[in-house]
Amino acid sequence: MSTFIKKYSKWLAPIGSFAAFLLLWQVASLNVSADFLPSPLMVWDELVRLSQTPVGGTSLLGHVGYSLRRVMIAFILAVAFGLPLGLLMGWNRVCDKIVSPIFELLRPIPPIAWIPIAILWLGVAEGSKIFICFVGAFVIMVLNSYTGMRYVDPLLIDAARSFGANPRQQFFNVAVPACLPSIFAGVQNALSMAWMCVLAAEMVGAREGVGFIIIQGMDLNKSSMILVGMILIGIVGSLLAALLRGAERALCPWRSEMV
Amino acid sequence: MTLSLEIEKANYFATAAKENWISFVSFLMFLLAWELICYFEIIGPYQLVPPSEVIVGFFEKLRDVNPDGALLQHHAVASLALALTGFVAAVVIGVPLGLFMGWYPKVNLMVRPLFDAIRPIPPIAWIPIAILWLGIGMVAKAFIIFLAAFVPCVINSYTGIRLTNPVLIRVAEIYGASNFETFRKIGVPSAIPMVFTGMKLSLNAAWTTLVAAELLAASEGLGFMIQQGRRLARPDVIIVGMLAIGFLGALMSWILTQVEARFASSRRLS
Amino acid sequence: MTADNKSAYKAKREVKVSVKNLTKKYGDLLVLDNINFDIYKGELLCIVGPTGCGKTTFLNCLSRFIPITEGTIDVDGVPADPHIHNIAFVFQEVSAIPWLTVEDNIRFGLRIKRLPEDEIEKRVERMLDIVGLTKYRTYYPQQLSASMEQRVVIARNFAINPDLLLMDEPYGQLDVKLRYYLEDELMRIWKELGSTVAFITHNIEEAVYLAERILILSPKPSTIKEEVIVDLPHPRQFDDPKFVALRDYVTESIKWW
Amino acid sequence: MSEDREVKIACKGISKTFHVPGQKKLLHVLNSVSLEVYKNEFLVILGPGQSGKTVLLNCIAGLIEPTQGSILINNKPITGPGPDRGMVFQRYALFPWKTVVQNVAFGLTIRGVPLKERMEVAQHYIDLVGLNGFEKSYPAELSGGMKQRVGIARAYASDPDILLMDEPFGALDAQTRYAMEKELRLIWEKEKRTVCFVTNNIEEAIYLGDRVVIMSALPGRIKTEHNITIPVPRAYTHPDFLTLRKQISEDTDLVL
Repeated sequence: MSTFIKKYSKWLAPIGSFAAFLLLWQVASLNVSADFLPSPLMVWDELVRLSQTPVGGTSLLGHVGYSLRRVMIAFILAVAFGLPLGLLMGWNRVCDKIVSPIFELLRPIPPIAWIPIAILWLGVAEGSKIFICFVGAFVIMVLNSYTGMRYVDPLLIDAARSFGANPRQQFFNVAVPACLPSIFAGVQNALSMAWMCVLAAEMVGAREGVGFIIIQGMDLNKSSMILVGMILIGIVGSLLAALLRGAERALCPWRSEMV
Repeated sequence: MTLSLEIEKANYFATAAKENWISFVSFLMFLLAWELICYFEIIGPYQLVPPSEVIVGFFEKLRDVNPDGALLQHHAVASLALALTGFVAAVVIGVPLGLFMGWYPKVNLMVRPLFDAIRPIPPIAWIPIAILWLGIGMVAKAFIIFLAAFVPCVINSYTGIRLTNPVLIRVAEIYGASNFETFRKIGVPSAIPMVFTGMKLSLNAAWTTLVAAELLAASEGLGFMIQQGRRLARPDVIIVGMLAIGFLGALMSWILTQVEARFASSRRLS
Repeated sequence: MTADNKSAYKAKREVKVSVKNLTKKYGDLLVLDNINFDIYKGELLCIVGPTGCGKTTFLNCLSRFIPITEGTIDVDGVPADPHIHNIAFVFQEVSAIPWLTVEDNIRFGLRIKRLPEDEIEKRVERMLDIVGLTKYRTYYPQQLSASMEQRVVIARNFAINPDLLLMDEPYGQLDVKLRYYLEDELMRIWKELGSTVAFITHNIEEAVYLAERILILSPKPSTIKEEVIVDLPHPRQFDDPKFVALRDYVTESIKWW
Repeated sequence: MSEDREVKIACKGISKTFHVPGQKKLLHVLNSVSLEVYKNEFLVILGPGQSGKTVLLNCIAGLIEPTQGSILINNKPITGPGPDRGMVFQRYALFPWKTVVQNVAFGLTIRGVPLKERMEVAQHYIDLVGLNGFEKSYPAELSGGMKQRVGIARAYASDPDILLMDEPFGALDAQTRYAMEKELRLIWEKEKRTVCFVTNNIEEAIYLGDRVVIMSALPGRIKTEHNITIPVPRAYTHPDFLTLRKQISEDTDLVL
């Protein structure tokens, strides 16, 4: 028995805690009226029902697809623009001086505060939602890659210089690989921020997406629909995070033992 | 002797202080570009106003309740009050819980199920169920903000205490200190830097979630103001609101950093 | 190294710590194999072994940080226990508590031992004077040099008047000239307070310079390979022929490089 | 004996002052140091912890620019770091994301040497330092002694005229240090280069050096110099070794 536990202990804890959570939820739902807190079974039935009958003209999976499409477009753009800018700002003093005043002005504004102006500029359709996710992910991407570059061990740069590496080689062969860990941290944070922003954007005004589902649930006073939406959001969010962690372990094998 | 290498790097960025004029010029260029875009109406007046009008709008908003029915200060106070109550509650409950979870495995086992269920769901996703449970009043918003601020507090206090230098734990153990005494005298003090990091993150989360909640269901607050600005096509009100949100958020973080600096310097946390 | 000078050495000494068939296994990996030795009251014992001889595991067992697989460790005839006995440990890594001043660092152990305040203050003053840090009492560890920080740790450990003071290569990373200075200072404090010290190191010359008696550990699974009495007066000269002979003898017993 | 030998490195009146960021005061680290190093000589620079010996080495490497004075290599002033000088660091400075063989071949990669040739050269020096079998490992998996062997192989592999070694064995335990000192001397006998070796350990200086230059505490300047004539391989407890050690011990400053 003990070897069994040791072998699967990595999975036992999460499964155990999930089972305990379900139990907790079941007990809580018993002594509270159903339209406040439906039991896990009722939510499961709602999930099954929703996956068959479309909500607002789109199937459940369709809604998740809409949200993911918006997140992915914004996320890829944020990494494509934010990563190089952050690395450059961290590496080159002049670039840092040019960009940081504007960046410091916009950074403290939460991405969600951009929703009104985004809708004013790009209407309620896809454009404004992708823009808000982009703003959220972009700021985080720039910040993490900038900090990563500024905290590269100067000893590694000097080691490269001692072999006659020119600035371009120092940047690409040493500085960038050295801050890969913070770049990956930035990528993971940017994706989770984008995922949060798409929810906010969809809740403020949308006819598709997981954000729409939970708002629809609220408008119809169907708590089970809201909970289905929330669980979906939690699962998809965790899957995205797990996907990126897997990518990091694959691309940075040397870190796997250390991490 | 790494002294020399760190100094060289610090000098590289420090001596650049006299190059601040570049930042000043680039900021001016940014404002100028913004002014010109509006002047030549590349983006229409109902969608963007030039910085000059934003400044005028700001002073107006301090005196004029239109169009959203309250002065800027009133909205700001309402938002700050709400965000800070949620934040303080989260710190008072979240930090000790995170510390105990990190130190005592039994506490961790007990709290883990509930905590792991809440964590993957972004705080904003809780807004609908909170409104369903608690109506659209202050209580629902305070609950959502509490949830948003609670998670980072717990995670960072938990991580902070688990990163306690094991040598220092042994220093207490070798003198015969009990587990709780080691927790109090070594665990908690060494977790403090990470606790402050957690507080900064949760302050940020609280402020962001507040804006979201006010966008969806509110009758006052900066989030409500910028939403009204959108409904009434008043970009000046929106931009003033956004800058106010940004400024207050940055101000609160700065205050927290000063508290940490004074706190750390008095306790010399390296 | 003859048998008679060992018995003569042990005859007039009282046993403070006795270790009987100490064995330690991680799973089925044997690390410590049936170790037997005594430490005498007020003795400066040095324990030296080849790199990778399980020195850290040996120390963790001695200080009760980790459970032992077999065997007993008694202090004054009672099974060793940090809650009853005054065991002190100077770790290899500098272990001054960063958020406490020099004097509060020294008070740390005394407070845990729940000593009366006036006794604590008396000892703090004495230890500050012995290690020469009275001027730096309100400094924080980061404001001191590495050697001064290590002396704070030594003062903190001697302050509790330990039954047994374990020292794990405390001067390993310091300048050589600095190490001679701190070794002489350690000798001075040890003589003045009459504590029982077990000094563990990889540096053979350091062991021969400090020790009244040396235990040589074998490679893993380590046991006591040999016992050497160093009957030279302190302070010793590293170029004194008798010192050099002893150093060569111990080096031959350990040499793997 | 030193007149007819070719001078490889010439330091003329090297001084270095740092602006310590945050504090107004200046930190004088080197005080007009003049030094000549001959071709294929194993020179050791000995000094207490804070004596500017590492800064001097970094100046020779071209990583730090001296405030005053000039440094000539083969009678030509240096303008910055260059592949003619390979450096070994106390904190290893290995690239954690590269395997052992990739680390060793780094100098050649920078110079654009084709892959096949790079790997052959790297393999030669990996065998020389006794790391065969670890080509594919990452630095994080190696012990301190093995990491420093990679550092030495990496410096040798880019075929420099000069090897600059900054307290390479400072972080190792006493016995591994003896092993590495013996190893380094053997490697150097096989592949002679001009070596500048910085250390604060007197035994190490006498065991390795053809000549030992002693620096004072901050601001560092050259105090004295000793030619080591003990035949190689040297024994730490040999009477001549011990007398020389006593002499040098008196010359070095104690920095508390």
